[in-house]
Amino acid sequence: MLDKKGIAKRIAQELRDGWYVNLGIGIPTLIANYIPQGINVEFQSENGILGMGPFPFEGEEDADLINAGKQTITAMSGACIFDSATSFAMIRGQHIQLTVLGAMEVSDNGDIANWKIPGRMVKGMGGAMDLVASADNIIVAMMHTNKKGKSKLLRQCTLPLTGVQCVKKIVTNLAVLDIVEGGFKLLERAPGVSIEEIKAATEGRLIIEGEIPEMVIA
Amino acid sequence: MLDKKGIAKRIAQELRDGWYVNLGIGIPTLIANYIPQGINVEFQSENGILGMGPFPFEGEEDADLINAGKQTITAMSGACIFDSATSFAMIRGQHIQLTVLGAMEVSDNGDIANWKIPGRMVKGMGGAMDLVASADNIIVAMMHTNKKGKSKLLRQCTLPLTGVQCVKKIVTNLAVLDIVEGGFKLLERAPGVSIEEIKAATEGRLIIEGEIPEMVIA
Amino acid sequence: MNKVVANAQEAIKGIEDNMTLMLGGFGLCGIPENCIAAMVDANITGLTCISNNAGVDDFGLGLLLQKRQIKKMISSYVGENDEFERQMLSGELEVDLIPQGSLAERCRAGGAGIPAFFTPAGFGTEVAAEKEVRYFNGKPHILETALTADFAIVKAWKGDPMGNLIYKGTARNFNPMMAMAGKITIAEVEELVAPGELDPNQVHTPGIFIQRIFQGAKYEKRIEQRTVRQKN
Amino acid sequence: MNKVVANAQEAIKGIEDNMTLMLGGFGLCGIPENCIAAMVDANITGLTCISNNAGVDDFGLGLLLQKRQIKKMISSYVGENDEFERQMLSGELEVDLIPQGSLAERCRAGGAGIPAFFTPAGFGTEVAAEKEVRYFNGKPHILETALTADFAIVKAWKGDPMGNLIYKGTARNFNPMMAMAGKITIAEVEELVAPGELDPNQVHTPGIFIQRIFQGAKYEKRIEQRTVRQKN
Repeated sequence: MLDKKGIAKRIAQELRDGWYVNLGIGIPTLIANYIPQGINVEFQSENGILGMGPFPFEGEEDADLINAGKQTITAMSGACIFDSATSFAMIRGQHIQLTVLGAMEVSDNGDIANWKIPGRMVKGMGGAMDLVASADNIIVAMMHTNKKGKSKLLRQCTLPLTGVQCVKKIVTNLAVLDIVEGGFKLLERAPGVSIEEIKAATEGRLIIEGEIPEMVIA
Repeated sequence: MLDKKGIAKRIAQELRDGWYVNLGIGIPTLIANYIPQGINVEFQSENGILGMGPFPFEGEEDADLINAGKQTITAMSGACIFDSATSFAMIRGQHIQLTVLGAMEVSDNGDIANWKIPGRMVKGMGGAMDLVASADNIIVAMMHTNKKGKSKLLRQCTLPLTGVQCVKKIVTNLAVLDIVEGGFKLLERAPGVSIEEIKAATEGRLIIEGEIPEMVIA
Repeated sequence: MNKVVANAQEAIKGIEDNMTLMLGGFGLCGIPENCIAAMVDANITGLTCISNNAGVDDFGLGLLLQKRQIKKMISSYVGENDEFERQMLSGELEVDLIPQGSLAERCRAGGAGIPAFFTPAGFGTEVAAEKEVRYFNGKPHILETALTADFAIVKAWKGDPMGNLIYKGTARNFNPMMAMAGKITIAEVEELVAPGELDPNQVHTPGIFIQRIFQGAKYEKRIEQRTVRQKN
Repeated sequence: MNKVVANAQEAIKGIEDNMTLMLGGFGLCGIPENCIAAMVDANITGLTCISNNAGVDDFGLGLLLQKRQIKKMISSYVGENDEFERQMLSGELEVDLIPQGSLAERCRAGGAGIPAFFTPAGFGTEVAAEKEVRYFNGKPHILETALTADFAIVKAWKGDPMGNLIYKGTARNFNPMMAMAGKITIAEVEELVAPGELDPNQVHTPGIFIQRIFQGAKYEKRIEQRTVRQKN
């Protein structure tokens, strides 16, 4: 089974040289720490920066330089700054090659819910609806089950949707799955995780064809 | 009767302090030379500058600093530069208080034609359609009749339209007229021009009420 | 063209109860601190505030929320604010949540004279309820309309008396679009410079969009999430 | 991220007959001189060119027109070009004339994933023929759709290997929107600088929109209307 870092490491393997990448809050943010050698990517933060760098050294924080999670950041050499309309022009106009975000639920046709629990949690969708409606290449990074042990990979989402039929790939603590016609197609098992465990943790339709290899994580 | 400079001088009297103004090619361009004392206006050129200044001194021309007529210009202190989308955001978003442009024909309901003579002249509308469709305050500066002596103030335009029911005021070599419900309302006569001459040169409906004063031009 | 006013108190003159305001900023970054404080003092109530976020409990728009001066928020993300959540869940506060990109584009559209546009964001979700759906290139889009405000209040780094503005870093965010969309737009700046000091080529917001400008005092610029790494 | 190519010849690789191009510039100001020359040499034909103007007889897009390499122009103003007028009136050249603001906004929309928007420009004119009309606030608007291109070719003053661009003066014009709307966008710059030399705060076109960049040679920057005043 993977921890959050492991999920981030596995997703980092999906990065390709020259890509622009938008990382959501939570597990996705960790991916920046595990970029494979020889791969050059640039991170876009939807509040208006391309070429986001690591956190600043203590004492060098700048209140005017934050990411979409409101964390203090730095700018890489060659970075650029822009307004929110231009930022979402990049997103909506499909200039970003990969979007990784967390989810509360994903359904086996690619619907995603991650912004609202009616009557309880009201934070808003932020940029998530723009991201999922626009991106061609969306990976969801999340735990396979919620804190109560219930599956987050469902036949149908129960929470208000963020987007429909948009998720292409999911990396969880248990597995890597693609969303294809007919359901979640199991591609890889997390180290030490059996197919039975994945079946038990997946409520939506699960497609298992042939040998399912164990993930290889450096 | 006014010459082109006179038309420009008369329109300059319409300027109010603090206005942003877009001047079209031809007679309108001349208005910049006759801004009344104590009045501060800024000129917008739709190719992307606010705070357009006079022509450069000889030898100081900059190929990268032109107006919408492709003439070399200068920038005033406090000028700013922007792209064409932002420029037309200013125009369409009604941030400009006065637009002055030339016309080939104006009808007595405020339609204007100034971009095309089918089969003969094909220059394109440039920014004129955006300007006339957007501006609240449009003055047309033109000669009352064309080179063949035919009226340019018509019951109905014969050339392809640039915009409909948008012109508010016309200043010609013969008169100042507002466009109101029912036609061209004569406001002022050019120096030495009789009402009969204006009637004869106006094909569209002309409204004449009370005494029509002669223009006062400094 | 001199649009300079003395201070925030003078700048907010004319903002009345029940008006609609736009306020720049993302989180606490790039917010018009001085004008917010002046509106708290002035006790203006019944406000509809268009702002990406709603501040935190004790800063930013949170200060207006605490005093119940806001009737309705139009935002994209309102987490990290307990008082907001309490007022919203209890029904005291109306809230209209909008995808962040649609919010930015709707403000720009309002300022640019584009009354409506199609976007894919929100199709198939609550956000699309009662909105027109149309397919372009086989992909569903919804029709979103422009937003404008009685007053827009933005914060910039530098500005000149004509209202030309330059922002710093990610404090730019929503400020440029909101500057375009106010019937009256107020800019507060950290430094008011003389005409001609800003390079025309580097102005972010052309002065034409600004009606009032002043140099703000004592910017706190609070950091919401102070994250650092260690020197090794 | 290094997008640098050696020169215009290399930059235009992949531009084929019958493709749709966007070309930045207003008149002869801010046009991609090097790429135009390279396309003349390469004899690419049947092009659809989206550009505010069509150059003059012997410069800018006029060079491609002379060699009959252009099948269709999508522009707002095409005066000052006799060969253009001749080809258009004789029917050799297809021409789609678009209001300048709609042209700019349609390019931006193409780059920004906005498939269509409403604008008042052109209502009641030829331009509105067959377009949807809708009233907003009592005012008629027409629906305009986004423009994109197989290649967009822009000209900037300075650029870096990531593709970040800074324009100079009114040579900016259509370049930033067209840069957004190309499936592949080529930037030619007067000066290619090292990464980090451009202030992130002052970049006009973020590098994400650019796929290829090179430092152009021998810019003529011809002036179309040399107007001067006398020193007294």
